[in-house]
Amino acid sequence: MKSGSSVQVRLPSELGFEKVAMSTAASMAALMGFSEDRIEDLKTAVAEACINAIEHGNQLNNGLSVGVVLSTSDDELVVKVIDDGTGVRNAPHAPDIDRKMHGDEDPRGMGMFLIQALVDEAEWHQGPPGKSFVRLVIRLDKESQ
Amino acid sequence: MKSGSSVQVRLPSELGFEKVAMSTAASMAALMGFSEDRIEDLKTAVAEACINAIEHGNQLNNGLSVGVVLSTSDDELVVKVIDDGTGVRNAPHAPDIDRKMHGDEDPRGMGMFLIQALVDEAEWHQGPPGKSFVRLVIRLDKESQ
Amino acid sequence: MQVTTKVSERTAAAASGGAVTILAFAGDISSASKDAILGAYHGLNGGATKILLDFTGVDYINSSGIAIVIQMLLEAGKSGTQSVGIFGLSPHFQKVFTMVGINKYAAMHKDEATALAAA
Amino acid sequence: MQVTTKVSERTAAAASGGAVTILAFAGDISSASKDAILGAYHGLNGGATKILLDFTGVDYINSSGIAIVIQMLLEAGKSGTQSVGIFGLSPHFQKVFTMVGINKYAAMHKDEATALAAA
Ligand SMILES: Nc1ncnc2c1ncn2[C@@H]1O[C@H](COP(=O)(O)OP(=O)(O)O)[C@@H](O)[C@H]1O
Ligand SMILES: Nc1ncnc2c1ncn2[C@@H]1O[C@H](COP(=O)(O)OP(=O)(O)O)[C@@H](O)[C@H]1O
Repeated sequence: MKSGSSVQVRLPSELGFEKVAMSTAASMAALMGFSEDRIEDLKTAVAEACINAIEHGNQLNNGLSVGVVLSTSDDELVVKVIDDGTGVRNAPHAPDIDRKMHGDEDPRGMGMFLIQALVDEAEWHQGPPGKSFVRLVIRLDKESQ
Repeated sequence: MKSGSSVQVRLPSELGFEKVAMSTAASMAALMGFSEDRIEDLKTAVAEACINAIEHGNQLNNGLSVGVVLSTSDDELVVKVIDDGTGVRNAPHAPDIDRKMHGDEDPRGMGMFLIQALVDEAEWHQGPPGKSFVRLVIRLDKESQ
Repeated sequence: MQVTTKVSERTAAAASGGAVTILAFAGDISSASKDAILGAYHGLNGGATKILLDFTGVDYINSSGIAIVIQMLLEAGKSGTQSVGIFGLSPHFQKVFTMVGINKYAAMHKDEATALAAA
Repeated sequence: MQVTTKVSERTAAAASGGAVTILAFAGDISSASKDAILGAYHGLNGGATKILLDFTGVDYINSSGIAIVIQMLLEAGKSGTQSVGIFGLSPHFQKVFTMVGINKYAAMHKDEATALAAA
């Protein structure tokens, strides 16, 4: 794979299609030689980013699609997940399982935390519609998290 | 999955990336409920179609990309593989293993045959650059070939 | 399109004696799994105090699905009598469940034998 | 980027007596496999008359890769002394190999034991 190759995917804003992006990303990472562990991490991060784009960014609007751009360089795979929303305002925060177990915190709200915990870099960008995205990076030389 | 959902992929014209399209198609077919056997058939057909688009259609030109459009309807998955060439003139023909084994036929030249043999429908369309494509169909009610 | 979750119930003998109720999941664990998972849990007979969740047949779990598991653990915790254990998760999802802290409220085991030995 | 093909050579005993040379492939079998496959084949010592190709470690094979296998069978046929068998293909690739007619020139077996029993 030449450094700089990129693959683009467009998904409908429909839950379930995050699995298609997940497979695409997994196979791209496999081509690059990432270990199975790291590929599993990437799969979960990409799935969560797509779910957020589908649910929150595009609000399940059938007329909008989610863009996924996978770009390789020598030692990293960068995945951008783009939606038509106005982006994320909040920073990811670690779930508090005790508060969740006592009903003091929504049992949900773990997606951004998992994304950030599973990849080497995760950045959320607010932009005009069609330009809000989260950018994920996994690096080949960092085989353990 | 709503009938009519579609996923689009753009690949670089570089051998190896057919595996990315293969994974995307496999996961879409799995979402639709195709059996593992049929998914294997589709994977090989999609890979061969992408290899042809990369090698013959786009002649490994880095500046061109291969488009893959996967569309679902109630009972079928349609995959179009689009390149920037002028399309295929020849019809697929069955390999003659005896001639190949005697050096009277190129050992290659099996891609189109396999595509046609493995899916329910395969049609090659010649078009202007960026509009030549092969269209593959697999049907849910036809679980055996 | 989300893949449906199938839940099947079976009983096994705990090493410490008594019966263990196993809820075995198959398919995906996502936001679409709420009725299947909580429905199966609510349908357990009142005497089920030792519960094991079997994820062996599951290969996709997302954070909305994990939230449903947490919801069930919360209800089990409230009951005051039920203990819940987990087995059959892949190493990746064992890590993910640990990251969100589920291991604090549900013992995680590699497989059924280990889970029953501890039950 | 194409995944490289690794080929390793080993010997085993044929049921009919004598030695069988096994070429075990791992990785992908594609147009990038030519040197690995034909190189390994050309490197066999002249006495190797019973050859088995082991595809157990292979999960992707495309038509350009199959063409290289045919090229090898052609050379083995020309030698007049070598017989080649195949094992370890998934049911899908057994079907594909049969569709292109390879089974006419190389016996296809499910696994190593069956292949050695027939060798
Ligand atoms: N792509 C996005 N566009 C707009 N808002 C988002 C996006 N992703 C996340 N958010 C916001 O951040 C919150 C936290 O997201 P997350 O941690 O993934 O948990 P959950 O999706 O379960 O709420 C969401 O509830 C939503 O308000
Ligand atoms: N997308 C395409 N664009 C142009 N020509 C094509 C395309 N696909 C196939 N062909 C032509 O058809 C021939 C047969 O293709 P195929 O059966 O796949 O075997 P192979 O690719 O091994 O030659 C190719 O050699 C090429 O001339």
